[in-house]
Amino acid sequence: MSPDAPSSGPVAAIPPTDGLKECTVTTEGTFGPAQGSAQEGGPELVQLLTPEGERREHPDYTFDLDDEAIRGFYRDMVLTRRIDSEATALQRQGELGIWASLLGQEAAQIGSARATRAQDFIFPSYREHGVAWCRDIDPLALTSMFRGVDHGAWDPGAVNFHLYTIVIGAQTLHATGYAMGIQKDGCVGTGDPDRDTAVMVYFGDGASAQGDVNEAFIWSSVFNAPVVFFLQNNQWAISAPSEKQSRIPLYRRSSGFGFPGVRVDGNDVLACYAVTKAALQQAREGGGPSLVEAFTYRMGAHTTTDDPTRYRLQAELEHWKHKDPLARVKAYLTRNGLVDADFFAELEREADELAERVRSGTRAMPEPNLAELFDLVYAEGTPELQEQQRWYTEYHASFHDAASAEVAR
Amino acid sequence: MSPDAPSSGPVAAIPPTDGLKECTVTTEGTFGPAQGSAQEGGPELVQLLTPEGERREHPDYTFDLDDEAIRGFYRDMVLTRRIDSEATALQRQGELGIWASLLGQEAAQIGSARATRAQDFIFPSYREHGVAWCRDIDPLALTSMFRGVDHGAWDPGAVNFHLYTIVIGAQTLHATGYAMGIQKDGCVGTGDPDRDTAVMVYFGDGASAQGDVNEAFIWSSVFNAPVVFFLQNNQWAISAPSEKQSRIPLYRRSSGFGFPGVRVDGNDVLACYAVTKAALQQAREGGGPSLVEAFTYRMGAHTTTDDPTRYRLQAELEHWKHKDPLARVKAYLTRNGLVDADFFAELEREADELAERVRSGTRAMPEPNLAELFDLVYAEGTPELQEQQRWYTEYHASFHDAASAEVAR
Amino acid sequence: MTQLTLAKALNAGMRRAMEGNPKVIVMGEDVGKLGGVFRVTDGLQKDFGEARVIDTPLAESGIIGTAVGLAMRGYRPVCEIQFDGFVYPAYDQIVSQVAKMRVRSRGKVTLPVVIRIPYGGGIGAVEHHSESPEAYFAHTAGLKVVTCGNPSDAYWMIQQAIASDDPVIFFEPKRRYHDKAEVNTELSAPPVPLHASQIVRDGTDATLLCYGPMVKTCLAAAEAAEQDGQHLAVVDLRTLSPFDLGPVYELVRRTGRVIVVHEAPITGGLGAELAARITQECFFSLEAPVLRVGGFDLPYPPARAEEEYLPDLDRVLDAVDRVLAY
Amino acid sequence: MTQLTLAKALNAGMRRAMEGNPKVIVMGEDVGKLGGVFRVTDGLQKDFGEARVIDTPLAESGIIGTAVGLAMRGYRPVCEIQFDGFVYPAYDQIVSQVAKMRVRSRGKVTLPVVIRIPYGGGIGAVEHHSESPEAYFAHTAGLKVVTCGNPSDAYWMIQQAIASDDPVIFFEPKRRYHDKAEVNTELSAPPVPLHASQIVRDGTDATLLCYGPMVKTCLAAAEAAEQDGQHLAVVDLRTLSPFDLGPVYELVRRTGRVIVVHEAPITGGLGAELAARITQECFFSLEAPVLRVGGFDLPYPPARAEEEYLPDLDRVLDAVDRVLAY
Ligand SMILES: Cc1ncc(C[n+]2csc(CCOP(=O)(O)OP(=O)(O)O)c2C)c(N)n1
Ligand SMILES: Cc1ncc(C[n+]2csc(CCOP(=O)(O)OP(=O)(O)O)c2C)c(N)n1
Ligand SMILES: [Mg+2]
Ligand SMILES: [Mg+2]
Repeated sequence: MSPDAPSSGPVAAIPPTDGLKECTVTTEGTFGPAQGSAQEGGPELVQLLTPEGERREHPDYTFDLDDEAIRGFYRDMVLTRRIDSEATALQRQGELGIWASLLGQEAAQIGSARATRAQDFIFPSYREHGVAWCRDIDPLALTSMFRGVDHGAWDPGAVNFHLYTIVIGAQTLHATGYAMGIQKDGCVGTGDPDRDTAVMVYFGDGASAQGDVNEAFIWSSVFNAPVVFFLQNNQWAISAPSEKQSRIPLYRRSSGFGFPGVRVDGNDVLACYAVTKAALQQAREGGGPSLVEAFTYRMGAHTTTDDPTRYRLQAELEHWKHKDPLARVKAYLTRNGLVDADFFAELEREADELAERVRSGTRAMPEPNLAELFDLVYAEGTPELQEQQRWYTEYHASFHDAASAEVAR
Repeated sequence: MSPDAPSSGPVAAIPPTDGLKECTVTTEGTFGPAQGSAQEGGPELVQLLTPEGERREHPDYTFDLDDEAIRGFYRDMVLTRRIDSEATALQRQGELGIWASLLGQEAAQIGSARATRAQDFIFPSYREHGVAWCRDIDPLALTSMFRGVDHGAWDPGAVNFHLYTIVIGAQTLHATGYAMGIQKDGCVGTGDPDRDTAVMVYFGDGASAQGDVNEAFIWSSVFNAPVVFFLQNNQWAISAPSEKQSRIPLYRRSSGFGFPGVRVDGNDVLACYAVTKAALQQAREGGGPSLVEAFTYRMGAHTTTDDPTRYRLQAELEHWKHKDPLARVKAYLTRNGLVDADFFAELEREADELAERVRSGTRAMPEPNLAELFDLVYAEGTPELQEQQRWYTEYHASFHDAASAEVAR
Repeated sequence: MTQLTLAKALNAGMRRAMEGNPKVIVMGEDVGKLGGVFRVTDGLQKDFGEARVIDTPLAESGIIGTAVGLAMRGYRPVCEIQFDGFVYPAYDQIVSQVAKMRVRSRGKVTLPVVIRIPYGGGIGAVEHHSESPEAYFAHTAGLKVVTCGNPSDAYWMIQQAIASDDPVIFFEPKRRYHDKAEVNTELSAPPVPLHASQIVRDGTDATLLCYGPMVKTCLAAAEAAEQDGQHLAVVDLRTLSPFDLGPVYELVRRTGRVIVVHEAPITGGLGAELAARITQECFFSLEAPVLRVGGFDLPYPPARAEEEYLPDLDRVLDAVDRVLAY
Repeated sequence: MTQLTLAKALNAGMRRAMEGNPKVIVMGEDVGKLGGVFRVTDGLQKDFGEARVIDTPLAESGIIGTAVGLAMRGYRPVCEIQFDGFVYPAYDQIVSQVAKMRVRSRGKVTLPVVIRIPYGGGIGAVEHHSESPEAYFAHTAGLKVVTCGNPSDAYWMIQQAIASDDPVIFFEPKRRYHDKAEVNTELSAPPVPLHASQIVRDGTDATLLCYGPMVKTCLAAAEAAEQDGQHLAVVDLRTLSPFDLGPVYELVRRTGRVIVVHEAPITGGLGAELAARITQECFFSLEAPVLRVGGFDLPYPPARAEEEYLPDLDRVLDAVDRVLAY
C-alpha cells in the first residue's frame, strides 16, 4: 500500500544517559508548565527541517535518506491526513460511532514508523493511523473498529502491528514483555540486520501518568529490553494540558529510570525518522530501551465527540498551524524543485481515490454477527457459551420469525 | 515514651534538581547492579558519622543538634532494637504469627522520624517500628497486629501516624493526597513553624517498582505537594536485590519527575536526621516533594518466615555488620566521653523492662472478638450485617452451649 | 419542581452538596473546564475554583489513592472515573484500601469517598466504554454500592452518597443521562433513604427486579405486557450493597414469579445473588425459579452488536412468558 | 505412585510442563532462588535458568502486562501472584487485556497465560494474605478459573492449565499446600479433564458443593454426618469458569438438597451463581432452597478470629441440619 523506507545507512547515536540535560525546573510555586519555552519544545528539541522548510544540521542526528524518500514521506502524510479527514466526515454523517483524529501528528507517526524494519513489532495506542498506514493496515480496518463493527480486524502477528489499545498505557507493558521475548529468542545484538529486532510502543503525554507506563520503564530498563517508547506529546490529554502529567519536559522522565530520553520536533518528519531510527538501532544492538518524546500538537478535537473550545484557546491552534508537518515538507520539496505540479496532482488523485474507497467501503460494511463472538472468546470453547450461543440463535430466529409473522398478519 | 528532638535550628537545603549527578549507568549488557560502588552507597552518599564513629562534614547538610540529642537517638535505637528482638523471639515461641524485623534500619527510622514535627503526618509501610516508637505508639499495638489480634490498633488521626500498610506502595498515594489536603488547608509556606505541615511516607526499594509509587511521584510533583518520600533501600525485597527494581541508584528516580532526590547513609542516624529535616522543611515551606533514599541494609530475614540463606551470602551480612547503625553512635559517644558506664547500664535496664512489658503484654492479649467486627465495617451499619452478626452470635452461643452439654454428657 | 436530565440532576445535586459543605471536593480526569466527558461536572470548577474541582493526572489508581489521603485529612472527595472500563487500574486502591480502612482501623478512620462511575452500554461506544462491573464491587465487603435510574433519584442519591460517611460506589446509567423528568429540588430532605429499593410499578403476575439503565426497559416491558393482560410489578433496587429486599420479598410472595434484569453478564452477576436470596427467603412461595435476563457471558461486543447483546424489552418479555409457563 | 504434598505436586507439574515445552516460562516475585514464598517453584530456576524462571520487579501489573507481551511472542508464561490480596494491582491487565485479547482480535491472538494465585485463609497470616477473590474472575468473560483440592489434581491441573491455549486463573489452596497424598505421576495423560467437576463422595440425603480448601472440610463433615446417619454427597467443583454442573444436577435430583461451601464472603460469591443455576435447572427436584455456607460479608478478619470467620466442619453440619429440616 505504500513503499517501505530503506532502513540501512549510518546510524546516529542516541545520546547516552550521562548526557542528561540539567534539570531546570524550579521547585517553588504550584504546578504549571516548566519554565521557559515548553510551548516551543525548548532548546533541547531535535529539528532537521524548520517550519519554513529549511534543512538543519544536528550534532547527533542526521537524516540519511534521499529526496525520493522525502517525497514518499510526504505522500504518506497526505494520504494519512486524507484518511483522517474522510473518517471524521464519516463520523459526522453517522457512519462511525467516534473517530480519533491524528491531525497534526502525521510527521511524528510517519517519521517514526518508517524508521522501523519489517521484523520490528509495533504496539500502537488508538490514534496511530499513520503508523497503521506504514504497516499496510487497510484503512477500512480502522474505520470498522470506530464504526463498531469489531474491536480490531487484523492479525497482529502477521503484520507485526498490534491492535489498538484503548486502556491508556496498558500496551507499554505488552511491548516490554514482547521485547523480553525477543531477547529470549536471541534476536538482539547479533549484528544480523534481518534478525535483530526491536519493539516500538506509542503512547501519549496523558498516558505517561499511568502506573503501567512507569512500570514498563522499570521492567524495560532492568531487563535492558529492546523497546523504544515513542511518546507523542500532542500537548493535550483530552482537556488536560501536558503540564498536568509532569512538571518537567516529558523526555526527561526516562532519566529517573536510567535510560536515555530525547525530545524531537514531532512536526518534523525528517527528525522523527532520524531520532527513532537511532533509538531502534540502539535497541536492536542490545543497548536497551529509550524514550523518544515527539513534541507535536493535536490540531483537532480529542475525538469527534470532544469540544476543545471549552478548554483551549483558538490562538494556540493558530500558532501551531504555522508548524504544520505537511506544509514544511511541501515547502522543502517545492522550494528545492524536487517535485513538479504533476506530483501534487497525482497525489491529489490518489487521495481522492483512497477517500472514496474509505467512504464506500465503510458504508458497505456488513453488520457484526453476535452469534460468531461466542466462538471467539476462548481457543477451547466451553459448553456454557455454546449453550448461550444456541439459545441466542434460536431466540433470534424465533423473534425474527415472529416479527415476520406479525408483518404478514 | 521518648523525648522529642527539637526541630528548630538552621536548615540545610536539599540540593535543587539542577544539581543532579550525571548518570553513569552503562546502557549495554543485561540487567545487573549499577557499575561501581552501589554496595557501598556510592560517592553521592551523605554521611555525617562514619562506621568508626567519627563525625564528618558535608557541604550541604549539617547536624544541628547537641550531644544530648545524640544520646537520645542512641536510646531510641537501642530500645527499638530490643522491641524488635523481643518480637522476633515471641514469634519463635508461637506468640506472633509473623514479625518483620527492622534490624539494621534503626538509624534510618529514628533519624528520619525525629526530624518530623508533631503536626507532620507519617505514613509507614509495615517495618517502621522505630518510627512508630518515635510517635509514641505502644509496641504492644505492633505486636497485636503481628499476633493477629487486630489489623492496627491506634487512631492515626490522634498521633499523626497512619496504620501500617501491607499492600506495597499503596500508602504513597495516601500520603500524597493527605499532603494535597494540607495545601488546601493553607498549612504550607505560611512561615508559622507550628502551622506549616509536611507528610512523610516510608517505602522500600522493592516498592519503588510499583505503579502506585510512581503515580505518587507524578501527583506530588504536579501539585507540588508537601511530601517527603522516604525510601529505605535495605538492598532486598524479600529475595530480590534492589538492582531488580532499578538499574540506577534509586535516589535518582525523582529526577525523571522533576524533584530532588538525595542518597543518605541509612546507617548514620545523624545524616538521616539532617537530610530528612531539610527535606521536610522544604516541603513545609512550599518547596514541594523530595525523595530521600536511605541506603541501609536489612540485617535480618525479610520476616520470621523467610530464609535468607537461600538467596544471599553470609559474607554480605558480615560486611554490613561493620556498619551497624548502633555501634557507630556508641563508638562516638564513648570515644568522646559523652556517656559513662551508668548510661549504658540504665539503658540496659530500661530495655529489659521494655522487653518484659512486650513479652507479658503480648501473651496476655485477649483474643479478638469476631462479633465486634460487624459493627466496624461501616460508619452507618447495614441490616444485612446486623443480621449476620445476630446469626453468628446465636450460632456461636448455641454451639458453645452444645459443646458444654456434650462435655457434660 | 423542575425538569432536569439525569446528568443535570447529578450536577445540581453535586452543586448543592458543595454549597452545603466546603469539604466536598470533586476530582477526576477532565472534570474541570470540560465539565467531564458527559458534562456532569459542568460549571463546577468555574464556580467553586480549582482547589475544589481538581483536574487530575491521567491515573485512576492515583485518583482513588489520593482521595483516601484527602479523606483522611477531612475532605469528602467525589471522584469521577471517566468510564466503567477504566476503573480497574484503581481496583487495588478501592478493594484493599477504600473498602478496608475503616475496619482495619477499628472504626478510627472513616473514608467518606464517593466514586462516580458512568456505566452500562447502549451508547454505541468503542471497547471498555459500556461495561457493568457492579458485581465486582457488591462482592467487596466494606463498600456501599448504589445506582440511580431517574433524574430525581440522581439528584437526591448523589447528595446522600456524599453525605454518607461510608465509601460509596455510585453507578450512573450513562445511556439515561439525557432522560428528562421532574425533580423536586425544593424538598428540604431526600424523599427516599439512600439504601432503599422502590416498587415503581405494582403487579400481580410476576415481579421484575432491575436497577439503573434497566428500570426504563422493565417499565416499558411491563407496559407492553399489560396489553397482553399480564400484570407485572417492577422494583428499582437502587441500592446494590447493601440490598434492601424487604419490599421485594413481599412482592415475590404475592406474585410467586421473579425475573432479574441487568446488563452485566449473567454468570456471577447480581442476578445470581438476588435469585439465591429470594429462593432462600421465599422458597415455598415460588411458582417458578427466579429467571435472569442479562448480558451474555462475552466480553462486551462491538457497538453495532450491542443491541443484540443487551437485554431489551423483547428479551424481558420472552422471560416473562417463560416464567409464567411454569 | 509417589507421595507428594500439594505444593510439591505443583512443583513437579510445572517442572514436567517446562521439560515438555521450552516456551513455558515461570515468572513472579521471588520465584527464583527463593523458590517462591511457599517454595512452589523451588529448584526451577536452578534447573531451567534465569531466562526461563524470572524473578520480576515488585509490580503485579507489570507481571501480567509483560506476560501478555511474552505470550504474543510465543511464550507460555506461568505467573505467580504471591498472595491473593496482591492480585488487584494487576486487575486491569487481567480483566481488560488478558480476558479480552482473543475476542478483540477475533481469535487471532491467543494468550496461553497461567496466573497462579495462592488463596484462602487458615494460615494465621496478616491482612491481605487470606482472601478468596475467585468470584471476581469467574464473573469475567474470557478467563478460565480452576482450583485444585488435592495433590493429584494439583499435579495434573497445573499441567493442563499450562497446556491450555486460554488464559487460566489457577487458584491454589494455600492452607492445603502441605497436605500429602498419592500422585500417580506415571500416567501418560491426565486422569480427568481440566474443566470437569468430580463427585468425591456419593450420598443420598444432601449434596455438598465445594472447591479448593473446602473439599477437605466438606469430606470431614460428610464423614461426621455419616455417624448421625446422614449420607452426604460431596462434589469437588475443580473448575469455576466454566462450571461443569452436569454431575451436580444429577446428584441434586437424587438428593433434593444442596449446600454450597466456600471461604469467600457469601454475598456475590460463587455460591450465589451455583444456587441460581441449580434452582433453575432442578426446580422441581429441590426439597429445600440451596443453602450457602461461606465467609461473612466482612473484610477478612485478623488471624486470631479467622477460625470463627471461616466455614468449618461445624458450620457445614449446622447447614446440613437446616437443609434437612425442610
Ligand atoms: C485507563 C484509562 N483511563 C481513561 C481513559 C479515557 N481517555 C481516553 S483518551 C484519554 C486521554 C489520553 O491522552 P494522551 O495519552 O495524551 O493521548 P492522546 O489522546 O492525546 O493521543 C483519556 C483520559 C482511557 N482510555 N483509559
Ligand atoms: C502489592 C504487593 N505485592 C506483594 C507483596 C508481598 N511482599 C511483602 S513485602 C515484599 C517485599 C518488599 O520489599 P521492599 O519494598 O524493599 O520493603 P522491605 O520489605 O525490604 O522493607 C513483598 C513482595 C505485598 N505485600 N504487596
Ligand atoms: Mg496527548
Ligand atoms: Mg527492601
